[in-house]
Amino acid sequence: MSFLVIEALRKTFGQHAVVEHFDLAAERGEFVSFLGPSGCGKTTTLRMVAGFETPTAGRIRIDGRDVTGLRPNQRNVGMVFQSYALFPNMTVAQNVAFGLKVAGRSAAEIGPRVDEMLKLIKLPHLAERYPYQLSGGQQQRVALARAIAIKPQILLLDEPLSALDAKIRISLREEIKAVQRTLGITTIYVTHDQEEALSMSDRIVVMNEGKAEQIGTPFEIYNYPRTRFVASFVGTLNLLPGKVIDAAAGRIAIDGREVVSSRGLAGAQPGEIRTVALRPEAVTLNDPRADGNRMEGTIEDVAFLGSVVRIRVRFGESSISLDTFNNPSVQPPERGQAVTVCFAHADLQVLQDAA
Amino acid sequence: MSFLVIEALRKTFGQHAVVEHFDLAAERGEFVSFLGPSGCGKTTTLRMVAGFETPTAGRIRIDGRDVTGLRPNQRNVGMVFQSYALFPNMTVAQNVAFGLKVAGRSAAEIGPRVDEMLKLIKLPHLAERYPYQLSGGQQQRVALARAIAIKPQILLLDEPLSALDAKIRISLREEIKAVQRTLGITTIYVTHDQEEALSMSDRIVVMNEGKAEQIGTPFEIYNYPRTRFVASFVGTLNLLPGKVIDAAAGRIAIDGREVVSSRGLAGAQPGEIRTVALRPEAVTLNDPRADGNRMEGTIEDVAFLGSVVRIRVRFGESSISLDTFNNPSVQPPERGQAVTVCFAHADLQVLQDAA
Amino acid sequence: MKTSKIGPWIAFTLGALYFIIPLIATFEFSLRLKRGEYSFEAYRIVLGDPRFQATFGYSTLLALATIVIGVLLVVPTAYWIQLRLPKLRPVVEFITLLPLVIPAIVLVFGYLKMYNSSSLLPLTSSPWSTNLLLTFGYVTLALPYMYRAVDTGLRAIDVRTLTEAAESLGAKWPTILFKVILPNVRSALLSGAFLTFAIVIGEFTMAALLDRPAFGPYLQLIGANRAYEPSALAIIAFFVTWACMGLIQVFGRGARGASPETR
Amino acid sequence: MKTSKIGPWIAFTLGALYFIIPLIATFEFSLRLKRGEYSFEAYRIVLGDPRFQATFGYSTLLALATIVIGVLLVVPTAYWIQLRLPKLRPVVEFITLLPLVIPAIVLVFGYLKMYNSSSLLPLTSSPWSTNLLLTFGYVTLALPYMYRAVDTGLRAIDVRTLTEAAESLGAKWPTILFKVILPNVRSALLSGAFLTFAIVIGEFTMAALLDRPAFGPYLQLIGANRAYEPSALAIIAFFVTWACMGLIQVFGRGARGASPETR
Repeated sequence: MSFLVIEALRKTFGQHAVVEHFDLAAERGEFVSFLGPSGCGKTTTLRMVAGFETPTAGRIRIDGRDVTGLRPNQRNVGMVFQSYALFPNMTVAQNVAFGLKVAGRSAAEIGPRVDEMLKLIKLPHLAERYPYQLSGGQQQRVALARAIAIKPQILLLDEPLSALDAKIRISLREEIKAVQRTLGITTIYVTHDQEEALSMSDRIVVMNEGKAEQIGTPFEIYNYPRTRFVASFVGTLNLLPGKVIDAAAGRIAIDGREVVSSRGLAGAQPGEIRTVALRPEAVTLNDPRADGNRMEGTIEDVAFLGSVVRIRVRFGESSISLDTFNNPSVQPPERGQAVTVCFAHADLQVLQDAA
Repeated sequence: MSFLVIEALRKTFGQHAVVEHFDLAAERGEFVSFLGPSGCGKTTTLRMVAGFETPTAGRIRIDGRDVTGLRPNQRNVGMVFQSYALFPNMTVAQNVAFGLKVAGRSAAEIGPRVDEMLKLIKLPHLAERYPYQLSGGQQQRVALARAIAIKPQILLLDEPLSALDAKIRISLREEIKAVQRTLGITTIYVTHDQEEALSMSDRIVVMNEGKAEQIGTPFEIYNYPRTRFVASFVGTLNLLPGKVIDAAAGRIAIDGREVVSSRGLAGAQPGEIRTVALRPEAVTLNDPRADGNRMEGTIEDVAFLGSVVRIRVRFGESSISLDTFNNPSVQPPERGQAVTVCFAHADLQVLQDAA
Repeated sequence: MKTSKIGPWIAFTLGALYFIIPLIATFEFSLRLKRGEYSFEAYRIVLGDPRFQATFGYSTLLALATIVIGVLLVVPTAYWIQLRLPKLRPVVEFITLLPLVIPAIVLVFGYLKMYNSSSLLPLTSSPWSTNLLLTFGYVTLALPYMYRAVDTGLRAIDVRTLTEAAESLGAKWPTILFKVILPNVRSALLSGAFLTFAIVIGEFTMAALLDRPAFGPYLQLIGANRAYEPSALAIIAFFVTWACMGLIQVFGRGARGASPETR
Repeated sequence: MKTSKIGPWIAFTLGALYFIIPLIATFEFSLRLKRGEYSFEAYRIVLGDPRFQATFGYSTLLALATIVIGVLLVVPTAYWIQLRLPKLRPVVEFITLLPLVIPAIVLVFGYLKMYNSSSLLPLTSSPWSTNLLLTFGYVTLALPYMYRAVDTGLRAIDVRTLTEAAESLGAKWPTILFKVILPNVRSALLSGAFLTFAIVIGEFTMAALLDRPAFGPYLQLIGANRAYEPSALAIIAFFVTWACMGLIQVFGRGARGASPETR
């Protein structure tokens, strides 16, 4: 049996169901993210695991023990909040020691454990500071140390990076992941940021309107989204209307230009309109070597994102975004330039639902 | 003369200089971002342009007119705030019309202008709603419409996307950019998010501790950072210690492995330690075609970021991060795998300062 | 978690009883003017008393004057403090709290010394000017409540950013104050006004010391000389204030409904 | 921008004068007991009066009792309301405002009717039990200030998340209340306590109606029968309350200095 088992979880506030039909089985040491837009129920689900909300129906088991009816202080979970929630009247060391003191550990045990935790989050020199003397990023690292000091069975993080600057967000996400991996602690991480979820998780639960739309590895979620919501929330898929020419041969016309998909057009009638999907990184520009589909268009927009340059190419009614790596010796192309976009037959997905 | 000219701007609060030696000349229609960590003075500079703060010293000229001593309501600038700042007692249409009414325009003029603005931000159907009935993203679009309805000479945006969810942030940044381009309005955009600044701006001012560290196009800032701060704040550069072997030939040893830089090692003595910099997107993995530098190491970490997979490869003491595009038909490599990293001689920069 | 909800309900119930039982006792007593039966006779007597009508009218007038002066004094001050001089806020809060802790008696002594008929401003020399003095006394007394209400209202709407937004759109001070700020603190203002009204109606010390025909001294006079009528008056006074408080709640709720925080 | 700073300073100065001039006039008058020279003779007489010492001591004791009962009543209620029953907050706020607008006279009538010597709880039948009744009256009177102070203190620290953080670390209610919540609202508590103290010291109506030897009635007695001593007493009362307010500011500032918001 899995380490954390959530079965048929449901939570309603009055008439409104915030979480419904939620099932999850996470293994010991796994890092699972709940990803979704605001109001999708991800935080409520996390709070039910923590014990702050009582489920309307369903079971939660940790390591075989049913904790559904237990109070938060009986569950042995570590919680990290978006607002840090450090105790303002205590120093960093006292904050980290709090859970150990409550558990009645001896001073001889608490001291070394606190030192160890502060070393783990790389802030041993700040032990005697008060929370208000720390930056947001430092406060959140202390909150992490405080949560894991009690050796919880499960670590829960509720949008821990949302209140921080972009740069600190990235470095802290690597640190949290490193700490989690070092300790091998089973973790649930709530976020609305797809990049956070993709880069940190072993598995992602994509949530929408209280339901888990898809559960899978980042690779699966990103490359094989099962619903249209997942496809559009995770990543930046090109979605275009295509007119079926010959279903058997996979021939389809996008804005009058014929392309081929090798991924199946089963059952489609000629002349039918279908949505085709194309990942921006699957498309190359003016690549003479590429065999496969080629379409000629005009560059409409160029967005320099850093290591990646995202280019939007327009063809009459439709447009395709494509990603290329930044090359310091070549300036990005200009808007208005005529280009040929190339992509493999295998990369053109035809979605099942009618456009 | 440039449209917006800021000369020797300085602002002190008591003893503390928040902005110093700030010079900028922006052309008509240009989109300039102020990028930097919290407390770097970027918002204070923007507020001096808006007239909310009085400079301690220096001049601000808009279209040749010295506005340094003018009150905000005499400057004809449009301002968008992080907290939206819509008037809660007015509908969307009344909010957008506010500046026009204040300017004493006739109802016959205001009506069509408000319609036009609401069409521009794609919310014409919400004209009669109140701000509290809108989502954050919608509120910020209304705030944008309100700011540009008065046809300001300059549009100022103060971290307009910081309060929004990741997904909405990206779509709204494209919308803001499109509106700005359509109207050709000179714009200053304050942000701490490098991706926002890189993707939207014609030019970026990277700020640190009250000073402009570098002013340049996103391409220049990202590929040719002038200071170590810019290099580390913008993008994710690999910085490694290298031991000079032969300065003339550009030969240098990283962790005992010899590599070659074609970008100059002038004046370095053999045996000297220098910092070498390498962009993650300049590095490829196991590329048989690549000529140039090759180093063998072990994969330490794999972060799936969506269209890009970031892989960290370890060599004894150092490690190199590299970016590859996601390929749906190939699973990302595993941690612990032995690999060869390849990069061109021209991509290895040797920084001037000693490591 | 469910068990822990009982505690506050008990506290709430005890608190409610603490106020309600004396009230019911008073009400019950006020109905006993006619021997052997419950009647509203005491109320009929009290409401028919011309002194009741006169003093209640006088106090109402003074309360309205107090509200007008208080609003004109408090709104601009609270607004400017919040906008430009946040560092002065503790000082101003301190000053607005003073009337709570300076006994009314001290204030009145000060006024009497300052404005007696031989001083530069002989405000106690005619009834009209004594009324003015009493009004100023009431303004002082109501200041803490008015200031708190307005300040809370202003804080809830991020005055600073709204002002800056209006300014950058070309608006000048009058427009900002009347079109942007006031409409958004209207309910806070009303709540402060009703509280002021209730306080002025019930005030005794100042009116008595300045010898004005207000409702408070009348209440005490009746209280000292009659048996059942004071209870009836107390109940009437209670319902007047209760109506004021009810209106505060109504307006307070209306404001909350229209503010973005409650979404 | 600089010109607009004059407005609030004028308002501030006028406000200060409004309080300070009567005070100075009172002080000046209190020094004139000896004809033709300024002296502290009035103060000597007042401070030497055994009734002053007795009533001031009595009121101080009652104030301390009021503070203790008030804290025990208000802190758990405010905490639970904030944590579990935020919907009850307007109701509780309404209740805590009642004493402001129910004239003290109504409350006391209610008490007298309820607790007279023939009732179930004959609290007015002995001095000791009347003291208890007066203390409860003072608790009622001080409730709005105590509740506001504590509630504001609790709001400033995000009670809910701190409680959840402590709970997830295994803490039980006593630990959470005494180790996490109370240390962070200590200054709010002190501020409420000092305000209560100042109010009880200056209160007149309740003490007079219940006929207890408190400082307020003594103040009125002296005021009605002497010329210069009342002014001296008013000044003393003012300084006592002023000292309380000063302590509020000190503790208030200490709290702000240690909170993350001011960084």
